Formats: sequence, C-alpha cells, structure tokens
Amino acid sequence: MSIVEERKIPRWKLDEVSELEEKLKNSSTIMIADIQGFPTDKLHEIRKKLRGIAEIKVTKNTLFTIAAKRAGIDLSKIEGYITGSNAFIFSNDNPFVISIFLSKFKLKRFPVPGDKADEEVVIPAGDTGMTAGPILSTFGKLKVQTKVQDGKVHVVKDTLIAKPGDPIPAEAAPILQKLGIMPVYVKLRLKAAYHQGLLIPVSELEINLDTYRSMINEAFRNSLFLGVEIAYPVPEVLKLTLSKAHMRALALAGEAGFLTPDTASAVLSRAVSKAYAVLSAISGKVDLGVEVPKQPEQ
Amino acid sequence: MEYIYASLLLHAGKKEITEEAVKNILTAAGIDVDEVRVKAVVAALKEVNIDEVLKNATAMPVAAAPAAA
Amino acid sequence: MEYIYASLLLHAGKKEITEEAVKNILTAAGIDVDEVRVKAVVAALKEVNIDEVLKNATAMPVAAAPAAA
Amino acid sequence: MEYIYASLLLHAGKKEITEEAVKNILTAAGIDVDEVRVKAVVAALKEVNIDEVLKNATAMPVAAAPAAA
Amino acid sequence: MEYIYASLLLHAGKKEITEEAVKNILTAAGIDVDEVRVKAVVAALKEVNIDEVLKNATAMPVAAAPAAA
Amino acid sequence: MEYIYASLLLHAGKKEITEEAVKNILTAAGIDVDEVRVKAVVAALKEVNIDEVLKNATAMPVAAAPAAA
Amino acid sequence: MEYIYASLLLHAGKKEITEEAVKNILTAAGIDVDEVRVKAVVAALKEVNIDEVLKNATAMPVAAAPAAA
Repeated sequence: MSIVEERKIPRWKLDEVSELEEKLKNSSTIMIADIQGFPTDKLHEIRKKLRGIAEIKVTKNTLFTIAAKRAGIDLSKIEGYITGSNAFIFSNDNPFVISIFLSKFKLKRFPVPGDKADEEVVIPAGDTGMTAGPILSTFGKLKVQTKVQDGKVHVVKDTLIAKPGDPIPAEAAPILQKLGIMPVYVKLRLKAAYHQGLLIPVSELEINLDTYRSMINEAFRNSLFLGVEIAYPVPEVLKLTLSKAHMRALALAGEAGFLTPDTASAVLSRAVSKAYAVLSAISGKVDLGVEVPKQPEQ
Repeated sequence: MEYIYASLLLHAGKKEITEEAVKNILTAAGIDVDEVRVKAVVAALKEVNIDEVLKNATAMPVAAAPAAA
Repeated sequence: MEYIYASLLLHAGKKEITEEAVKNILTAAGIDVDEVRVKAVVAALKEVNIDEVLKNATAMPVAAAPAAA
Repeated sequence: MEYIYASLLLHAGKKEITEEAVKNILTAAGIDVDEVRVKAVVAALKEVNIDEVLKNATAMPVAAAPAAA
Repeated sequence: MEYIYASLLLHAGKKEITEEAVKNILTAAGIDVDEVRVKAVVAALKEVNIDEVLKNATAMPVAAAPAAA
Repeated sequence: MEYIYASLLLHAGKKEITEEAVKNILTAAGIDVDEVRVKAVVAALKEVNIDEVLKNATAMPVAAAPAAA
Repeated sequence: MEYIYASLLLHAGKKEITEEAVKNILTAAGIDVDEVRVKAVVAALKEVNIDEVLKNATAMPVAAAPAAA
C-alpha cells in the first residue's frame, strides 16, 4: 500500500482499522459470523447479551484484513472465511464458551413467505383484537374456527397451524404479526474461530451439550460397573457389589433348585415363573382354568 | 397348574412328556386326572420348544415389582 | 429342579409335601431319587409358607413366552 | 444362603465345587455344617452351568439415566 | 468378588466380618489372599448396613437365568 | 472419553475443571493432548450439571421392600 | 471413584494401569493419594477383563427405576 493511496483513505476508515487492530491484539478469541440477511435489530440484541463476555463488530472485510495483518494474525488460516457480510466477535474467553452462549438464547422473528416453523405455531383461543372483515376468510383458509363477538374476531379454540419443520402458510403472516407470534428462530451463523493461532471451524465449534451429558453418563456408568466388578472398597460401590453378589446367589439357587428357608422364595418363584411361561406358551390351545399373571405396566 | 408341573418335572428329568407319563405322575401324587386336560396339555406342549420358553421365562420373581411411584 | 416341581405339584394338588410323596412322584416319572436332596427340600419347605411365596411370585411380571412356531 | 455363597466363592476362585471344599469354607467361617445341605447344594449345582446363570443373573442395580433430552 | 462372597457368607452365618475371618475363609477355599484388598473391603463394609442392602437387592427385578438344560 | 474421565476425576476430587487441570491430568497419563478438544470439553462441562447427570445415572430402583419375603 | 476414573482414563488412552500411573494422574489432579487404595484397585483390575465389563455396562438392560424426583 503506497503512502499516496493511504492519504486518500478517509479518516473514519483509518480510525476503524486502528480500532480493529487494537481489539485483535487484545482478544485471544476472534470469531467470524455470517450476517447475510441477518436482521439488524437482532444483532443489537446479541450485542447486548454478549456485553461483558465479548464484543461484536460489523465491518468491511477489507478493513478487517488490514487490521488483522497489522495485528500479526496468521491470515492464511482465516482468509477463506472473510467473504460476504461478516460480523467479527472479539473475546478473551474460550471460543466454545462463546459458541455455547450464542446457541443458548433463541432469537425469534416473524415469518416471511417460505419460512419453516422452528416451533409449534398455535393460534390461541380468544379475542384476536382484529376487526371482523376479510381476515375471516384467511382464518377460514387456515382452518381456524372463529366467531365474531362485538365486531372482533374470536378464535374458538387453540389451533395448531404448523408443526416444527412445517412450512408456515404465507397467509398466516399478518395474523402472526398481529398476535405477536414469532415462530422462526434467528441464529447467528458462526463460520470459524481463531484462537491462539488455532483455527476452529464451525463444525467443531458447535457443541451439543446432550452429547456431553451422555458421555458423562457413560463414563460414570462404566466406572460404576467396573467398581462393582472389582468390589471397589467404598461403601456406595460395595453396596452395589453386595447386591450383585446376593442376586447372583439367589439366581443360582433358583436355577439349581437348591431350596433352603432363605432361598425358598427365589427357588419357588423361579419354578413358578417357568411354569407360567410354559402355561402361557400353550394358553391359546389349552384352558387349564389358571390365569397367567399379566405383566404389570412399567 | 398340576399338569404343567408334571410336564416340567418330566422335562427337567429329560423324560418324554407323554399322556401316560403325566398321568402316572399325577396319580402318584394322589391327584385326580382329567383325561381331556392331559391330552390337551401333552398335545400343546409337543408344539412348543420348552427349553426356549424356559430360557425366556424372565424376571426371577424374587420380589415385588417396583411399587408404582 | 425336579424336586421343586414335585413339591409344587403336591402343593397345587393340596397334598402334604412329604419325603415319601416326593419320592413316589419322582419314581413315577422314571427319575432316580437322591434321598439326600429329597430330605433337604422337604425339610426346608416345612419352614416356608408356600402360599405366601407363590402369592408374591405371581404378583410379579412373568414374561409372555414367545409362541413357538 | 451360606452354601450358595461358599459355592460362588469357590467358583470365583476357579476352584471345583466339592462337598469337601464347601465344608472347609463353612468351617473356616465358623458356621455349623449341615451335611444334607452340603450334599444337596453340590449335587444341584452339578446340573447347572454356573457361568451362564451368573452372566444372566444380574441386571445391574443401576437405573438407566433418563437420556438427557 | 471373592472378598464379597466371603463377607456375605460371614454375614449369613451371623459372624462378624473381620480381616481375620475373611482371610480364613479365602485360605480354606484355597484362594490367595491379598492383604491390602481384604483390609480395604472390610473397612468399607463397616460403613454398610448389609441387611438393608440385601433387603433392597431383592426388591430389584432380576434378569432371566437360562434354563438348566 | 479420556477428556471426560479426566473431568470426572477433577469433579470427584472437588477440583475445578479447567483447561490447565485437564491438560495436566492427560499429560500425567501419558496421553497426547488435543488443545481444541480440551477447550471444547471444559466449555461444555461448564454448562452441564455433572452432579445431576451422575444422580440420574445411578437412580436406584425403588427401595420399597418386597411385600413379604 | 477417583481411582476408577484414573484407571479408566489410562484404559481409554490404551496405557497400562499401574500403581505408578494411577498415582501420577491423581497427583496431577491435585488429589491426595491413598497408597493402599491404589494398590487394591490396581491389583483388582488385573483380574478383570475391563473391555468385557464395559461392554456389559453399555449393553446390560438396567432395572427401570422410577426416576428419583
């Protein structure tokens, strides 16, 4: 960039580059989000929510690139993402923390034609506040039962007009607007994070907490089973080991038919359950006048 | 259930389950034999894989089922 | 399990469970009798309220056996 | 249950379940030995595939966590 | 599981579960004793109400045991 | 699962689950650390109530005693 | 459970479970090490086929319990 050209650059651009450079230098995490078609008011909402955790800035790719270069960012890692309309997030937090944070709050909007519902769209029963008129036929098309009371449209009962994933009927839009129903989610589309020289693409950035819950569950279950198996000497685990040993003993007594007063219940029950199993296997053909016990509902 | 117990007894002893055998057992136990039922049970069991049925006789009913919460 | 089935058979037929009776049944079934095991089972059952045990047993889920093909 | 526990102990230690061995264990535990029961348990267990029974015996007394939805 | 079976054996015989007692049983069964494990298990069992545990254990459904063939 | 076990270890020891701590554990175990995964795990677990998950994993079957044994 | 977590961490990382390794991990986690327990756990694990146990942990039908509230 020549000095001559730089002189032509408006002051605000120079200021913005300096500001960006400063942010880049002071942030361990930089995230790039696609804001093509993203509603500006929603971006404000996000900015408010992120306050104290991260800063979000919309700027031109060229300015960001210059600033990044000046801040010593390895551009080769991120330049592939700096296309289209972007917002840049600056933070000193773990990029996954930001990603989870962003995924946690649902931003909603009114539908536009062609939108699919992200949640159930229900027209609630009651006064819609809408004046009876041509709108009645729209309700009719949506198969929403209405009646007119004091000149206003009343919906007779809660009516589902779209399930999650269903396209939202275009004619419903004005009604939803009027009723304040926003069944479409707006999500900031993260593209990548740059964190301490590492590039984390969105595929890794998106965290499914349920997966982690089930991993913990599995790890714990594994540990518990192993603990029980080796009689890990802490009371909570030994209780389970004792139970297991005892159940094994009862099962063995039952299967072997080794009957003593303390195994009698197990042995007789086992024999009876076998008898009932046989009985039920032939119950369609033979009536022995004995009821096969029904399995209780779980 | 007498007919079933007699049949299982034969099965456990690896004996064939015949009308004759079931009747013998019931008689030895001092239990009156209902010819029709003996016939029906023996005939029905012929079509059943008893080992399989016993294997699937789940849940050793040692205890009460979990009380519905 | 033979000893158990024989005992349950007697119980179902409302007969007393004695060593004699169990032996008779096993013999009628063509099963070799092990005196010691007969003794053990009959002695143990004297201390058990069979009706009570069976009541609880039948309160339990019993797997519906798969119908044999 | 003592006789069963003793047998399972032998099984776990990969020792043969004999009347002698069961008696030794009970004696070492300071428990009076009932010859009839020792004989009965050893005879009964001979007819059972213990590994198979144990494998199927224990639903872990741990409840499945309701899959976090 | 050997240590547990030995402990349950003592419990069933209404004997105190001590390191000494567990070791005696294992030795009688011909099983090598790991001092450290005996210590750890016996210490932990002191904090367990075994009667309570066994009572609850039988309140649990048990999986099917396969038929003795 | 290494990262999860390491985290559970910290949790069990009532230590905070930090990137530093997880890395230290994995390194001590001789396991190569993937920086990105450590970060992901630590961030995710901040949002998970581990105690809750563990409690559900072990929810014991009802302790209601059997009606009569 | 710390000792189990540490052991499974090693197992997951395909490292040998030794007293040394378990101690290193616990120390790295900032957890005080109980020598006896380390010894006991490592010795016990030697007798167990961990993969087999884990397979059962995931495969085993567990008793359905009404979720603790």
